[in-house]
Parts: sequence; C-alpha cells; structure tokens
Amino acid sequence: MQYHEQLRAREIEGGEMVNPYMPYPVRIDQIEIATEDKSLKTFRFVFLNKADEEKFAHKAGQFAELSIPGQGEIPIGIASSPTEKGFVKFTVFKTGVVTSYLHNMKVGDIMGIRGPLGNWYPWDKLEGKNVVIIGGGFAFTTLRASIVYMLDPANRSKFGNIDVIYGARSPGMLLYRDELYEWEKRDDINMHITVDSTSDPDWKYNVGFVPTVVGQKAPKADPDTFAIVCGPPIMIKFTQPALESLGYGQNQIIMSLENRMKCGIGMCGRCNIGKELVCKDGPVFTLEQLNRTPREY
Amino acid sequence: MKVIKIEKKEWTGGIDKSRGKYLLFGPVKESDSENEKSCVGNRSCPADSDRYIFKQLFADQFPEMGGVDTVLSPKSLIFPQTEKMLQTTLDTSVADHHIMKRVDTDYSPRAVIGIRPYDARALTLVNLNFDTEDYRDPYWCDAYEATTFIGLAVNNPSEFDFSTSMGSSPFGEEGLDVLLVDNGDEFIAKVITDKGQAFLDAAGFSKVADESAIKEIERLKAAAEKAITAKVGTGNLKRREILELHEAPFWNDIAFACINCGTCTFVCPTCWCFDIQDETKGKSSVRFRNWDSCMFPLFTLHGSGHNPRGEKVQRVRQRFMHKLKYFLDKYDQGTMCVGCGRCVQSCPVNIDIREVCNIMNSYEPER
Amino acid sequence: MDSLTQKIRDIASDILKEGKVEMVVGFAKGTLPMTTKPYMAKTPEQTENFIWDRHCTLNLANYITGRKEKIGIIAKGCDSRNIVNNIVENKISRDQLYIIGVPCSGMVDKKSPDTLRDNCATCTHRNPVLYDVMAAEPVEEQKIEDPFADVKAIEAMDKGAKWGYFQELLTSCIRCYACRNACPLCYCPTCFVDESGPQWVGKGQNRTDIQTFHLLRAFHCAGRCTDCGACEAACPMDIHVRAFTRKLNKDALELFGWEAGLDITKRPPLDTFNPDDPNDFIK
Amino acid sequence: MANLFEHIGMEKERLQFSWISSAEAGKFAKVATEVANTIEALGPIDKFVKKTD
Repeated sequence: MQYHEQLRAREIEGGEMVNPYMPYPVRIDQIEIATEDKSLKTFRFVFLNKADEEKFAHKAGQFAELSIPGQGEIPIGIASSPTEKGFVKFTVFKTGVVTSYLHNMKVGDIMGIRGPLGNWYPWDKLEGKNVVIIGGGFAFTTLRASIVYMLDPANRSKFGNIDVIYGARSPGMLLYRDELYEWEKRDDINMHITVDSTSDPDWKYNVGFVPTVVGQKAPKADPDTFAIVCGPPIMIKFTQPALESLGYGQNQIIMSLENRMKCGIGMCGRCNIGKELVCKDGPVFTLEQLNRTPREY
Repeated sequence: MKVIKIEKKEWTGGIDKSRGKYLLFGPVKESDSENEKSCVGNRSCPADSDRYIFKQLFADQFPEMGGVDTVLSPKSLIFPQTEKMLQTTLDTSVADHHIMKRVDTDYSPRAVIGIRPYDARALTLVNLNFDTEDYRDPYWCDAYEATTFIGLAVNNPSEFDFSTSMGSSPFGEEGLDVLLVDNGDEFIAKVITDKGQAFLDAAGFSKVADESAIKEIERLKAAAEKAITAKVGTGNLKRREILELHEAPFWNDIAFACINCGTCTFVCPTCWCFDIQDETKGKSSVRFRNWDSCMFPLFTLHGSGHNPRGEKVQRVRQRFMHKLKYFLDKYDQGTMCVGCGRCVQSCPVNIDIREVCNIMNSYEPER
Repeated sequence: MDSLTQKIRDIASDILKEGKVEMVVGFAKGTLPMTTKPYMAKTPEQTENFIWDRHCTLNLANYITGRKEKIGIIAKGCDSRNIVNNIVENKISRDQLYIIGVPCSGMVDKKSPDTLRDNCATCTHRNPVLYDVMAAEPVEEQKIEDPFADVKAIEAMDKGAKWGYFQELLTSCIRCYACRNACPLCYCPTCFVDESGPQWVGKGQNRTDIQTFHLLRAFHCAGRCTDCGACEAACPMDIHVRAFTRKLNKDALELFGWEAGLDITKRPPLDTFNPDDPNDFIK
Repeated sequence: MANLFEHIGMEKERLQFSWISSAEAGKFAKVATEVANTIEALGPIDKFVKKTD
C-alpha cells in the first residue's frame, strides 16, 4: 500500500486526519562509505516503531524525504528493494546543508523518514518484458532497488532478459561494487559495467561513456523491451538518441527525474514540469510524457 | 434560499454577541491592528497609514464594512505567511528527542467577516491544492474547516477589478457561507450554508427579509457587474497545447520589466507555494513553512547548482502558465486567477495579468 | 505629443537605425493611470512606445547590469549616477553604453500626484552627470537649505524612540524583496538572505530577521546609494526604506565629502583608503 | 556601520575597531578588556535577540 493510500485508510479508520508532513522516527543502523572519494555514503535505517515498517511498504523507483530535526529534509531515492526486509537503505551524496550534516551523523542517531513518495517504475507493465537498466554515477540507487527486486527468486520469472548498463567516472566511484561483481557472475542478468577511464591494468570491464556503451551493448529494440534510464542530465541527453537509434519508442524509454522539492506530496509547488509535479506525478515518466511537457528539469 | 435583514444599528451588538462562539477576523486599519504604537508621525509609517488589512479583531474592534480594498488578501488567515508545523527537542536526555510532533494550534471556530467574493472563490481554488484525493494538508484543512466566511458583496468595484472575466463576480457566492449586501441602513444577508446560518444564529440576526430585499440584491448585483469594464479573454486558453503557449514568442517582452520580486505572488489570493525550513533555538527545534515565490531563483535551484528556471523569463512564464494554463488543465475549475486586481495594482513595474492573459488567449501559433 | 517624449523617441530611433546600439532601455506607458513600465526597444518602430512624464520613477540602471549588448539608455539624473556606479563597479563598460540624458524636474508621488517624491524634493542632481546626448537643455538645480533635515530629526531622538521608529517602520514588511530587486546596486548573484551555507538570516516572518535584512541591505549600499528612490517606489507596502540609506548618505557626505555616482574615475569611499580618511573610531 | 547602529537605536559602542599589530600583545589585552567592560556595562541586547514566538 502506498503512502497516500495508507494515510487515507488510517484517516478513514481512525477518523483523525493524518499528517503527511510527519516523518516516521528511525535509527541509523549502519553507515557505509560508498565511493572512494567518500562523497557518497549508504545509510541503513531501522524504524523505531515496528509497525511503521509495514506502513512504509514501497515499490522500486520511489523516493522518501530524509528528515533531520533542526536541519531540514532532503528527497532521496530508496536504494533498498521492497524484498529486503527489516531496514531501508539510502545512498546520499554530500552536497548541501542537510546532506553534509547527515554525513557527520553516527550509527544510533535518531532522525525521520517520510514516505514512500512519488510513483515507481511501471512494474505491472514490465511483467513479461525484457528490461534494460541504464544508470550513471550516483543516480543508480533506485536502479539497484529495481535489480534486487527483479532478481528476487519470487520475481525473477516475471521478467524476460535483464540487461544493466552502469557507468561511473572510475572503478572506485561505482556504487554497490560488491553486488555489481556478484551480478556479473550470474547468468540470469547481463551486466555491462563501464567507467569513463581507469589506470587499473586489471580492469576487466568496459571503458567508455554510458551512451557509447548503450549503442554497443544494449539489446536492439523490440516491442517487448523497455529501458529504464536514470543519471545526470548530460548522460540522459546523449543516451536518449542512442536508444532511439536502436529503435526504442518514446513509450519504451522510462526515465526518473529530479527537481528541487520540499513537501514531496505535490503541494509546495516548485517541482512542476508543466502541470505535472515531479514529486507526486513523477519522478518516473516515459519519454513520451516528457516530450509533452516543458523541459524544466 | 433564506434571506435575513440586519439593520446597521443592530450590527455591532450582533458582532459582539458572536464573539462568544467565534474568534473574529476582518479588515481593519493597519494602524489600529498593532498593540504597540511608537511611530513618530512619518507619513510612511503604518501608524499613519490608511491601509486596511485582514487581522484578528480585538474585543473592541469591528470589521470595516465600508467596502475597503486590502493590499494583501485574507489568505494569510487560513495559510499564514509563516506557520509552524512540527517541533521536537534535540536534548538527548529527553525520552522522545528528535521525534517530531505536530505543533498545537488553536482551531476553534472562527469567522472572517467582510471577505470579498473573489477572495472566497480564491480560497476554494487553493483548497484544491491542499485537500486532495491522495493527501490532505492538515494545517490548511483544519483552519479552512474551522472558518465561517461572511462575505461582503462589492457594490462599487474598483478600477482594478476584473473578477467577472475570471469566473467570479462582485456578488459571487462560491466559497462563502453568508453573503452580506450593503443596502443603505441595512445589510441584506443571503444564507448560503448551514455554517453561515449558525453564525447568524450566534449573532442573533434573525429578521427574515421580504421579496423586495431579494429584488434589491439583484438590482445592486446587476449594477456592480455592469460597472466592471475590464474585459479579459480566457476562452481559447483551454484548447491551446501547453507547449504551444510555453514556446510562444511573447515571453521575453512580457518579462523584460520584471525585477523578480515576490510582490505579485504574495498579494495574490490564490498563490499557495511554500518553503519548509527548520530553525533551532537552544535544544528546541521547529519546522515551519513560509510563503515562497516562483519569482525567486532559489525556488527551483538544485543542490548541484543547476536551475531549471534560472532565467527571469522562465520564472515569469511559470507564474502565468501556472495560473492561466496548468491549473486550468489540471482541475478544470477555471483559471487560478479570480480577477481581484491586486497584482495589477501592486506590481512595481506594471506587469499586468489582464494584458498577459489577453496575449495568451489570442495567441495563434504558426503552423 | 510632448516634445521631450518626441525627442527621446527620435534619438532612440536614430541610434538603432545607425546601428550604434542593439537595444534602447526607456519607459513605456503603463496600463494604469499615472504609471510607466521599463521597456526595451529593439527596432526603430518600437521606439514609438517610449514616453517621458512625471511617473518615470524607477531606476533604469537596474536593467543594464551584466548585459553584453550595446545598449542605449534613457537616463535622468539619478539613473545616470547609478550608471556611473555600474561602470565603476565593472558591471557594464562605458563603451557599451549610449546614454540619452534627460534633465528631470522631479517625479511625483504615486499616492499624491501633486507633490514631488521625497527624494526628488531634496535632489541636487537633476541633470544627468554622464551622457552622450542630451534630450533637452539642463534644468536649474535645486538649492536645498538642509537636505538631511529628516535624518537629523531621527538623530535627535533618544535611543528608545529611534528603536521604536525603525521597529514600527518595518511592521508591514512582507519580505517580497521588491526594494532589493528594484535597486541598481543590488546585483549580487546570491543575496545574503538567500544564502544557505551558512544561513545568515532566518526566512520566516520574524521581526529580528526582517530587521537584519533591512539593516544589512542598507549597509551594503553605503557610499553607493544615489537616493533614487526606486526601493520605495517598488515597495508594495509603502515602507519608507530610505530611512536607513539616508543616514548612510549623510555620513558619506559629512565624513568623506562623498556623493555617489558623480565621477567614473573615482571609487567609492568604503572601497578606497586615503590618509585623510576620518579614523577617530579606531582605538 | 556603528553610526547606523546608533541611528536605529542600538549602542554605537557595540561595534568597535582597533588596529593592533601581532607584536602588540599588551595593546590587544587592553583593548579587549575595554571592549568587554563597555559591553558588559551595556548589558545584553535583548531587543535584537530573535524571539521564536
């Protein structure tokens, strides 16, 4: 059940209005440095109230507001899969006031999480289809959630071929390296890991920008193949034509956007692209949808 | 529909009576609204200002019912410019430290007296944003539901009023619980909702008006509507594509004069955008929201430094597109402008939404 | 047709035709009585929209900061002083500008059209200080007995009354920042009130935060303000924000003999050191 | 700045300037003490302290 559905359901049951701005209290359970330059850390949170975990039930592709009292909130994609129980995981890039503060927090500290927010990758539509996951840099978080979700033994049979094209600046900047190398070994997922450049003579994967690797390694388009794209604007800009020249249709290219957000529930007004709100009507849109909206992202 | 007659000599007595059950709000002179007075006769000081604002009425204050216009709309009564939302303590020796709780706010019944019909309609439009299928904003919803709106019809529309072009009118009833019509020595009160009836009961206003009063309302209404001469076209907005209007060539010319202040959005009765901020004093931490404005570059600035609406022209376009196109397409409840004319009057560089709306409405893209 | 308006249109049209400039910034008629709006003409035909009357209150120097084009600009006394400021502060270069000077006999108050605006009433630089062409003969400058009488009245108050005066002044501020944005001096890419790391000022409707904004904004204008009055003309709440900057202008004049924007070869006093500078405040 | 402080009704003495070389330890101590004493005599500037309510 999604955030708004469960809020409304509780309202109808209990009668009292539920506050969508109220975060669930969580404890930081584990902190891992995610990249060699230490600019990204992965935080694992455990809900203080066990019941909140069920209420938080999310789908891969959604995001949540990490809420630090006294500092503020930041919208971050959920990196853990709904199939992973007992915790939720977020990988956060240190950039502004809240993320810098978060990077200095310790295991055991109490904060809040509000969500899950937004829509998700269209899992119903993707059932029975081939899925190509294309990601760059630290925008790989909800893509990780998606891969873990699809590879779950209960789900793997629902999907056709799974291809993953993921690139970062250098090997040390790849997120979730251990998992990537594990997936490389499997035969039910085709991994195409790439880096912009590396001085490591033992690097056994690709070297080159993501759009180039897409052109070389992505499966040819057919009506049953969908691409999910998430990455920095420059990568998206060049990946789009690469996919189109492989024959992908506008509705077969699924993208996840970012915009400045505050409320996360479609009320504060800043994240709109035309009449759509990225926080509530998105963050996931097909290219077909995006081509009908102003490019204000 | 029930119509009540209130003689003006009964007015203050009734208002006083209603204070027993309602907190009252209404337009008062700004200089009468502050408790402290220390201004020393500068003509630009609020103490000497003849400006009216919507405020809570103290025990000896009465709403100005002479048909005054206010620079700011009454939206702040439901949606304050700064509003506390959540609070917590950062003191780790306290049991539930860092766990946010809703701030206690008084939502006992209140009545806004003298609100203009276009402002009441504006609040119904803002309500579409805050009270949705998916989420309800509890701060807005609680305040909106606690409030009874006692409107005052506009007998003499100002030169800025173009409400009749924008789905409202000087005698409009949308969003009101009671509509008062000034008729010389008396107010004629149209009872629109049960909430409105309850207020009139509390004030002890109960003389039922006769047929002639209803005719009188119709006469005044026709005269007021006729007095509005501004004509703004909106009929073509619906059928234009969003991207056609967005890519239209006129935006640079419209935006040139704009200085990107927040005036238009702050005086607007339908602008609802807000920012959320945390502040900490000592160990106690508060999360609150402030009105924000799409005119400010900061509104959309990403953490990376990228700004999807970093240019002035993009921000000006956003404001008009939101009001006159996106909102229209999304809710099918008309434009997000009620024609009150406040932004027309207050804009420091005379960017006139009536003109912009006409340009948008008459735009024919080349094919 | 007013002859000054016609003259402005003719000059503007000519310099566009001759290719001396790519655009001309001036005033056009507003949609309401007694209003004008800043307007940019890019073709000779568009110059027909220019007007000149007693309501050209804003400061057009605000519209040229940071632009790259060759610009024609219509400048009354105060606009020209702010253009000088902009040149001194490297926000535009002199070669980019073709200044059409317009002698000004004062703009009128938006609330009472029969009286001059406060700042116009005490103005002693009605004629442009920098121009390429004048649209009319210079006007006689006003002789003002005591240009800072208003500041002195506040200086004469006791501490509590002063505090009270400035408190009351700002009660109706809605933080729309029209004063800042109408000001040709305020061109910082990120204003200190918008900075988040560190956050200098809170963002709510808090009295102390509002005071801080006005106090520091004024201070940033010290030795640069020309008292053009654009801040007050822009304020939707009619706040007398010049009460802050006027004091700084008086001090600049008394301590440094300085009036801003008169000479493109001189840097403002807080930007330079001179052995003669007053230093009695240094222990 | 100090003049502007005074103009709006704050005490000018709250902002003081001094020119002290790194070699002038004695002067630094003296000025610091003086400043501290002046400010202590003025007391806290309650009116400019932000109130959260």
